[in-house]
Amino acid sequence: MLDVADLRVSFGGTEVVRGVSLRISPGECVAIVGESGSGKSVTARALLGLAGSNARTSSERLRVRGRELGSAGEREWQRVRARDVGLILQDALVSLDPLRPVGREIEDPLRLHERMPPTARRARVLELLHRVGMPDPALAARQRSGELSGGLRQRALIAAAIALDPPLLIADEPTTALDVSVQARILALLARFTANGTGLLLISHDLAVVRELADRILVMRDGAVIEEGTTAEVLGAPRTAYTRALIAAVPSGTPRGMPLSVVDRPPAAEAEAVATARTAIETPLPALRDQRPLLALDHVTKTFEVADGRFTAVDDVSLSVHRGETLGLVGESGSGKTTVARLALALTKPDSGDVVLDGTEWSRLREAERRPMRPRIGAIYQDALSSFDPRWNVGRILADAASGTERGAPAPGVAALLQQVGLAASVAHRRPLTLSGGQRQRVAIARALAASPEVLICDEPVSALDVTIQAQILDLLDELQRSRGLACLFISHDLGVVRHMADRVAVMQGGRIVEAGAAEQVFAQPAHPYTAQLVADSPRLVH
Amino acid sequence: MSELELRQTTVEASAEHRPPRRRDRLPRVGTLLAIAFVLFLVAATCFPGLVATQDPNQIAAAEAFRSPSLAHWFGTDESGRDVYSRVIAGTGTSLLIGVTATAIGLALGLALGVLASFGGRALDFGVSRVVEVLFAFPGLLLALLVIVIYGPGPVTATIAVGLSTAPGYARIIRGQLVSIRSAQFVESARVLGHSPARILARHIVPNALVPIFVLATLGIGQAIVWASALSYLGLGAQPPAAEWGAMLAAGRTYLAGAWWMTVFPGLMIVGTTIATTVLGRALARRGRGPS
Amino acid sequence: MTRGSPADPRRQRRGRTIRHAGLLVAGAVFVMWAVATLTFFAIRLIPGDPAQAILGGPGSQASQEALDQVRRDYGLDQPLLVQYLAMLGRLLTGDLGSSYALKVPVADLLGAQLGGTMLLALLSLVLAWILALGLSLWSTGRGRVSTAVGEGIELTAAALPHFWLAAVLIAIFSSGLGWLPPVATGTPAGLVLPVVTLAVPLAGFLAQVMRESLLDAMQQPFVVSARARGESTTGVRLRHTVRHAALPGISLSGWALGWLLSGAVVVETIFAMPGLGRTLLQAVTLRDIPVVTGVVLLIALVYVLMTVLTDVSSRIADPRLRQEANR
Amino acid sequence: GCQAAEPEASGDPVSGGTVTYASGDAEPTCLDPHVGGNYPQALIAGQFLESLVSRDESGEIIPWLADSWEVSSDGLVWDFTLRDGVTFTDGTPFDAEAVKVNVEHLQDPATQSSTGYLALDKVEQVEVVDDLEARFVLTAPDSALLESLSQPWTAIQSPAGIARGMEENCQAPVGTGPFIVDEWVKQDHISLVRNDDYSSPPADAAHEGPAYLEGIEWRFVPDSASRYAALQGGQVDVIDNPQPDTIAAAEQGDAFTWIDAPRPGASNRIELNSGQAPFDDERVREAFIRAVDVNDGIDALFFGTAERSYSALSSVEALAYSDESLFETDLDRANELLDEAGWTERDAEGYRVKDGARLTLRFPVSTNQSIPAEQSLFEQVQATAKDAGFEVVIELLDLSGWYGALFAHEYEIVSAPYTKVGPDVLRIVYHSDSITPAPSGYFANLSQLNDPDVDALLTEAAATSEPDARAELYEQAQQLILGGYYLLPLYDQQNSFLLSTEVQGARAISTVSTPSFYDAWLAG
Ligand SMILES: Nc1ncnc2c1ncn2[C@@H]1O[C@H](COP(=O)(O)OP(=O)(O)OP(=O)(O)O)[C@@H](O)[C@H]1O
Ligand SMILES: Nc1ncnc2c1ncn2[C@@H]1O[C@H](COP(=O)(O)OP(=O)(O)OP(=O)(O)O)[C@@H](O)[C@H]1O
Ligand SMILES: [Mg+2]
Ligand SMILES: [Mg+2]
Repeated sequence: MLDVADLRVSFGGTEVVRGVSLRISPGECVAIVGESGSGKSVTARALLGLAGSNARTSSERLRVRGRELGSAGEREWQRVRARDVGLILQDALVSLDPLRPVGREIEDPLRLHERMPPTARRARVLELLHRVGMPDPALAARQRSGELSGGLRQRALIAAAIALDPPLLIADEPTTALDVSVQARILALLARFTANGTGLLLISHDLAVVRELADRILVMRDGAVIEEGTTAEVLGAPRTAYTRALIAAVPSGTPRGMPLSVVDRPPAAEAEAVATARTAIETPLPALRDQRPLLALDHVTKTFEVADGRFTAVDDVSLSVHRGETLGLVGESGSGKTTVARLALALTKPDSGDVVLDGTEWSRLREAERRPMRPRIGAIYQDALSSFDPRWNVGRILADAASGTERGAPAPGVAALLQQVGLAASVAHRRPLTLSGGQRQRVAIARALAASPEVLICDEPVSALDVTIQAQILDLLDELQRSRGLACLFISHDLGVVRHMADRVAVMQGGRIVEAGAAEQVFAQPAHPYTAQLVADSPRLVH
Repeated sequence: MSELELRQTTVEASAEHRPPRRRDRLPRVGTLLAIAFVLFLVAATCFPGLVATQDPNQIAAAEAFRSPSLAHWFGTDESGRDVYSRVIAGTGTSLLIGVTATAIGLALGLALGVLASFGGRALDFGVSRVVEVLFAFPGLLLALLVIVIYGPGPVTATIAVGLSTAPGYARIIRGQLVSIRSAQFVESARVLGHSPARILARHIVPNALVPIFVLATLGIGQAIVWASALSYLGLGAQPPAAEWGAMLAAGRTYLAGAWWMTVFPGLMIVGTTIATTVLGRALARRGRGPS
Repeated sequence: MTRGSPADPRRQRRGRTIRHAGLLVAGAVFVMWAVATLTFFAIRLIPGDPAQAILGGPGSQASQEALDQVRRDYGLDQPLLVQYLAMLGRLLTGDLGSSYALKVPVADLLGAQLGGTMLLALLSLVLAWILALGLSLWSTGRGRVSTAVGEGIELTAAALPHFWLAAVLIAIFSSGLGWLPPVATGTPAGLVLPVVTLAVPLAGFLAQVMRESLLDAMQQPFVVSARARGESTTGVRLRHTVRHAALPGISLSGWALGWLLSGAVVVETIFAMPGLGRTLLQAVTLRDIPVVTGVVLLIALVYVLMTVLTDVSSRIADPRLRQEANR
Repeated sequence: GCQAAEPEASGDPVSGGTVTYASGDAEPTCLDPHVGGNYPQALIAGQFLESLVSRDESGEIIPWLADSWEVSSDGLVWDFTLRDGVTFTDGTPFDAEAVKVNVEHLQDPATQSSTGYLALDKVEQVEVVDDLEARFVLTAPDSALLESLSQPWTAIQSPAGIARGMEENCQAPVGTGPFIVDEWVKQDHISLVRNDDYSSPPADAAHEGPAYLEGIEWRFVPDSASRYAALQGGQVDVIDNPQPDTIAAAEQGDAFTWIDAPRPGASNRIELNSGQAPFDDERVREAFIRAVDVNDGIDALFFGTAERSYSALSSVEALAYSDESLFETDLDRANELLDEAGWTERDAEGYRVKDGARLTLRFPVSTNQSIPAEQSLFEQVQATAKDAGFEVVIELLDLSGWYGALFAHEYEIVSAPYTKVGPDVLRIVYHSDSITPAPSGYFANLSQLNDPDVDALLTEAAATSEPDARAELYEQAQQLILGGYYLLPLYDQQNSFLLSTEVQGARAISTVSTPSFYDAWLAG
């Protein structure tokens, strides 16, 4: 149905897709995986002639339903799009025009490709929305994308892509940026299409996601396919080190303490690591238990004023982090995780309850009294870039953070800090804007460490990174936490990440902590139905 | 929203939202031209004698209304004065009006903006309403009132124009300060335990100043245009001061017979506006873009 | 980015809308009061005797008795506070007082002028919109040359003083080609030049913003997404990006109207059109305080209404604004 | 004199049609010229109000609403015999009672009359002798009475109209004129319609009976370029206050007729404030006048449409006296005089200094009263005066600010027009009584000339009816005024009309040079 050979795309001299070949038959799901920037999205878009106005595309063969499109003009492409191939774009949240009702967006392909009276079109839109599992199709059709949640937007986008029942669907990262439970539902929806005979090209950087759906997997790196095979072959017996790294980087299932970014682990070491991890969990840090926690939230409640009353973002939350321990905090979007982090950092005042830092009720201090204590608690954010002053280079950022230590401890030099997080000294002269995401996050970690904190608050530190980079950052954090005996509050919506990083976990839902306990225990035998649902929805490499 | 805010959005849009492109790193041809023009203006301001060819106020009634020639590059005006020399002589005055008016607007806007953004909720509400009220007097209206009260003249015109731009600046500066104050990098400085004074000095002020400065470069040309409207209404610069707006206004009467009397001062105003705007945008790109 | 709200979204939205509307109305009332107060006291600063102005200005040789009589008649001998309260009281009943110079009620005088000025301003606004949209659609995203040309046109247009543009237009279209009348004769043809004069510089401003938002919109993923559905590039421009380009224009319209009313002072003088701008200029020269106050209040009212209107229409055009918490 | 369009050139007058008149003067705030009394009011009032007498081109007073008049030998009683059978356009008959009511209206402070009030300040009362016989009783002889009564500011209105009250009468005064005010749309236009029952043309009119034109649309077009463009485009038929360059251009072609009608009364001149330093010293005054060169400027700026004046009076005034020799430019003489007067030093910028004070002349200019060419001329005055070491500071002010500066005596030189029929204007402008401001602060003697001899001559002339003696007295007064270097005459008060050649028979009335469309008709 789709038959591509030697597809090449270049932008102004640099080739970003280099000789990709692939075939998809009806009902088959082919997945492309690979790290960020490997050319997955460009490949997908090139299949519809949408690589971009500045792109040069060539191919030996580019057949959709047997029709050669290698030299198709814009008009021909327009006929192919949506009718023969449906495309679900990577940026689901911004792929719908925020100013147009969703129904109109879905209607577009019907209007453009089919002669249909408007009433029939509208009926069909409702039917499509129903098919993708929209709770209230009539309402959704009238709403605009901004009024829909991420999951619903993704459904609307899928509805638009399948409006003409195209025999082939291309889904580019259809679940990135979605909560696990939503992700599970979207994947299930896609699975239904393949079951009905639609061919599916699924693109993701996350092998765990792909595993559930794909019949065959193509691994891309630097624009070229470096490995190809059935799902079982690729995941079970990866041939290239790169693929093995991708597999290793998936945190879920990799026990606490085992590095994610080391590729060819000797089996012995693996077993050993697992063993240590087990012991660590089974003996739940008795020594630490007796000590008083370094950071504790004690029945903390935080409400915000909204248009019609007050909204409780954090509801009677108690948690504690001990020295040398990592507490994981998971929960869906909006459950109050960031608010907890801000409370812990005393950036916002609780309505009731206390935040205690090393015995001091520090949420009650005045800011001036609190300031000398601030260096004891560091923070790392999801969006590292916006946490840097845009005018400063890395050296200045780090020096500034280090000189802020008012405790007199000799500030570690910039070079040493960079070295600690595995960055070259030359990075000091660059501005964060010019760094890659992984590098930025390393700088953020270096900055947090500059003041030699005892507690580290990490709010989604890896959510914006792709798996391989994520693996490196997680390893770095883990190592630093252990070597420095830091207490760490680790926030993430990704169960796998939390499971890998945390000694204990707390699960948040709607501002409350619904379950807490040792990580392995919570994930293995969830007590609360919400946790159970989360665990069930979370994709894994192995069952 | 005001014209300034509009400029603000364009500055930000051109600086921020677009990914840095390769050609943004090199000064464009336009930017170079703009720099050259501004340098010329500066030369004309500081050393008018070097650039001009004749005494701008030398009257020669018999030489009136000469069209452009080698002797008079831009022709002569109704009193036989050399238009080119007057345009050059007017550079200083016009730029002074533009710069001063902008500075006044900016200073007032800064005061109001700082009050609003650092003075707590009540003050913020109060100042915002004041700004709203000032906005309800459209530019020329405010200027007219000021002029009626304090009499016409270049100083009043400048103050009037400055005043009428102040609410726009105030709103932008407030927004700028508020957004910087709540920016994540300010928060992370707080988390590091830095004092408010240090945060203000190292983060908030420098980050607010650059865009405000850029904005100011954009306001200069517009201030000259407004001041020229006042000159047309007979409320601006006083004779024989060679000021572009006043020349434009004076020459307008003879447009049919002596186009050169308005076209050249007009070109200078347009040129200055374009050059400052282009420079402002280039500055904005540099301020945010890769180093 | 917004996400699913925790409370019932619709109820919350209605609450927000009501609260927002309340704030808008309260703000409008406050602004009107403040403008009235400010104008009242600012006008006291104007040198010159109001009684004099009533008696035909400083050139007249009015007698002392006449001056005293007028002061009594107009309550100018009362303490300032009493005069102020009296003015507020009269304003509440819609009474703007009587013109010093023309001896007719200000409300009647301005009522007759308002229509013409508003017509002029609104037509200019519409034309500026059309020009700006046309220019930015034509010149954006079609290569460097057209972008440079477009930006050049915008900047030049925005730097044109009204009085000069008017003179050039008259020289070309009236004196030169004889196509259009140089004075507003009350016919549609007479409106063309004034409207163009006002619209062109404004279009320069609007086009600058529209270009940016257009560029912004054209780089949004939803554009690719629309094309993936089979939409042509023209279709994308017409059905998607135009709206985005228009948004900042809408929210600028309140400011633009104020700007146009400023320009109307000049344009109405040049094209000899009856209107608020000319009335204001004349009243200022004659120190006709009630008329000045009336015009100021009227313009403030128009501005306030326009702000409300643009706020509402922005919210209609851009649902994202409706979701945002109140400023 | 004035250059009327040649009526015989294009055949016989035809009736019908409307003329559109575009005025560059300010829009009046009241159409009743009794109220206040300025030139814009006079311009339009001449279309619907008429005076007791008029003046012909030679300056002779001729009958209008009054058929004849007689003055008593002591000059204190004037008997006017009125024209019979005239009615106001509201049907009220025109009679002696009406004349009496009008004079009382003018003299009532509530009317807020200024110009008319001053013109009749010697009239004590009007007695109704019979229906057609009105007797003016004066407090002192007034040789200018007829000239005063010829002005539009003392025109006769319907007593019933006046009785309506000021507000209504301002909107549409009722007179006996050839046209009637139909509608006044503020800021836009005034519609005038023909008075079909018209029967009272002045003695020098070209025809009898109603006007040829059905009406006049009187528009206000303040911008001179727009006004001329509108005339070119045919949107209007007549414009006033044309720019000198457009007059010159119009003269070239034959599409327009130019009526050059300088205003009577004073010439356009720069007054030197002799009431305070430095111009309290005659040598400094003479030095200024000798230093300034305006001839080239007048040629260039007025494109040959204005002629240099050397008189305090307008060239239309038969009694105007001029002396060119007093005003010859002589920079050396100017420098000499200044040195003599003690202004010997010069500062870095070349201005003369005495006792640390610069020789600065403040020159308030009213932007509402001077056209651009005039302002340019003042700049040239400024530039040439600089050569002798005078610093002239031109201050552009709006009308209120300008009067404010005069009232506060913050001026050394100033230019102010004064329009009045007859040489009596000299008394208003140069008699020392006019230095004392009215309660409103206004005073007419801006040179602050305070010379008992001048006062005596002007007072006597005003009371002398015998023409030769009167002329002699005025000539002596003018010699004193000019010889004292109190003023720098520039040119006549410019007053021009450009008419499309389709408009035939229009003329300017030789009183205050306002246009008359009674004889006008549309050709082709
Ligand atoms: N329009 C474009 N112009 C220039 N370069 C582009 C363009 N689009 C993509 N690229 C480059 O092509 C390369 C491949 O990009 P692509 O978006 O296909 O990566 P990806 O594998 O989808 O990554 P991710 O997982 O982050 O989505 C990148 O280096 C990117 O910078
Ligand atoms: N300043 C605020 N004013 C009003 N509501 C707020 C504020 N800050 C947070 N909230 C609300 O509180 C709730 C919890 O927010 P929070 O950011 O803590 O969630 P989160 O779990 O971190 O979500 P995510 O995974 O999306 O980051 C959300 O509904 C949010 O809208
Ligand atoms: Mg991608
Ligand atoms: Mg969060």
